[in-house]
Amino acid sequence: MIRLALWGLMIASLMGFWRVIIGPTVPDRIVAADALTIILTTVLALLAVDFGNGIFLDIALAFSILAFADVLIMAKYFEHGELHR
Amino acid sequence: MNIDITSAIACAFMVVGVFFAMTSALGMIRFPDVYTRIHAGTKALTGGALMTLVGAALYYPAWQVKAKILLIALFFLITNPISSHAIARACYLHGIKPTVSYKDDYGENLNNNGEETER
Amino acid sequence: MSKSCFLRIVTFLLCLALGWQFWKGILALEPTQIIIGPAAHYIESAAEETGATNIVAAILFDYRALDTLGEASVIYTSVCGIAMLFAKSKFKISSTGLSFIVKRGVSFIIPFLLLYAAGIVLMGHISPGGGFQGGAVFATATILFCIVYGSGFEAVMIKPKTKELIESSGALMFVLIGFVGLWTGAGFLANIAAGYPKGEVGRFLSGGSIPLLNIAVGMKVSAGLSTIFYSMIKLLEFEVTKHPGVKNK
Amino acid sequence: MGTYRKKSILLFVVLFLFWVLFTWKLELPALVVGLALSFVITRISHLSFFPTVHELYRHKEPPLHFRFREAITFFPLYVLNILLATAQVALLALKPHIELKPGIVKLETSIRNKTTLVILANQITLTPGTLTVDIDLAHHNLFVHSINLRTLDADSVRKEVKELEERLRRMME
Repeated sequence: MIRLALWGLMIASLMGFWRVIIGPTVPDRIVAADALTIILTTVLALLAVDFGNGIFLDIALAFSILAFADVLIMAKYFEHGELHR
Repeated sequence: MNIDITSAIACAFMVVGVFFAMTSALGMIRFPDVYTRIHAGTKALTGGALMTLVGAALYYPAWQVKAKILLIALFFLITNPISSHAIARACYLHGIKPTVSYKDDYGENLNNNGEETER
Repeated sequence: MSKSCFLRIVTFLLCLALGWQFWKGILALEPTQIIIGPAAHYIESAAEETGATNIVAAILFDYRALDTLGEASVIYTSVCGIAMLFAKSKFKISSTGLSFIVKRGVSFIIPFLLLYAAGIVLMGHISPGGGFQGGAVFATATILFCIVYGSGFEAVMIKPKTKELIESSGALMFVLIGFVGLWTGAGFLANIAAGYPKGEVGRFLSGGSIPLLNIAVGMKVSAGLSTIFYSMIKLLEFEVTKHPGVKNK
Repeated sequence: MGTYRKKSILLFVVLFLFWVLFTWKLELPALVVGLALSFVITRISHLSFFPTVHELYRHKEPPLHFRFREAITFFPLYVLNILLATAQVALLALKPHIELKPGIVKLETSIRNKTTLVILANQITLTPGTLTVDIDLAHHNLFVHSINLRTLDADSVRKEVKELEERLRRMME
């Protein structure tokens, strides 16, 4: 069952990867990369259930925190053209 | 093979959530401009990831792990609107206009005020 | 047209290759059972010898603690170098930060972020995590201050001298914990042999000197990373003040 | 001052529950360390975040409440809205021909409290078809990007957001 969910998320992440490379402007790529981080966090939670091991969940939480900070930094950089304003 | 009700419900949640994730990724490819892609990529994916995580939490027996998975879901629920709003505002202030737009009050407001008030 | 078509074909092939790798990865998801070499020894006896159930922490802070000291000193040296390079720049203007929704939303998250980072550092010997990871999450919190509220707010909240103090005291703490081993005659950075209480395996108070070393490394990494980020931001703002042609509010 | 004290006690309790949840060591030393850490973090946050050093106060804010009777209907509808939003985007993405009428609409709200405004903005982002682009604090306006303006004068979006706003105000103000 979980393997089926992993297959679906794999196809979704491939479509997001397509948008990351093809995307005509920078915010397209940012949005697609944000979607990829969400998918990856979900995959980590599913792996934790599959292996019966709670270790993956700590990694997933820390990863989602870092991804959130990442998106905010990219948004700020993009908003003013420079990072410091 | 015995199928009890809880794991059946969990599997249903997971299947629907993964289906939503796939359709939102499809929308991210097919939608015409950046703002609609933000709609697809952040909002719909939030719903899909939430449903998948709730399904995973129902599937796992130990309830400490359930609580941790629900914590991740709650974190998504709080942070995703914030980050999508930040990206959308950055896009507009950078100067990317919507390609097909029928109404644009925000641009008029920015032009009228000139100076941005307290943000 | 042909260029975009070519790009699409290349992207499609890349996606296919990536999908093939994912497919192999999902097929190979069974956990491997056979462990040979020194890994077998570590997995069997690390918990008994050091008292820490997190084997990575046991290796990092007990078996090869001297190397960890070297890695931490690499961070210290790089922080010193960057701070010296950018020392001339003065803090002139404050940035405005992001919109109000982001400010208020992040202010709801920040206390939980700080507590989570502290938990990662303190639980390093029983669950995944440790000084390096927890310090990185702490540094993320300070970077979020700087990004979301503007750099003036971060300078008021955590003064750069406080950061230097935290980093230096972390390094000092690491070396002092090592010297306890020398004084008891068990060698530099010895753990159980130097008389640290081992405790019960899996409890919160266990692992000898490993939690203390985690705290030291966490202080060092968090202060160091945020100092690096803050000095670079200061450099950018200095360049803006030098060129008055740039429009600022 | 009383609301600040109440808020910090609430934050302290929630932080301690969070600590217990993600460490899951029910021993005396771990619980004591958790209590001390959540006390320290509550003090720091109390100084820096609740009185909001980083913003200027120009308006008087009405005090916040939290009514349980309204919250019972509020949160299930919130979850239902998220699921509806997801389903709507999925349907739009699966259509053979995508014909969208996007546009940015200016909405005037009657909510005066800033925290409630932020919650309303986040809720608008998660409801079907709308996305908050910006917020104007001086005039209490929200700028909302709608994915599909069914009528060109944007009355449908205004009606949906009015409903959300009424519910939120009944719960919080």
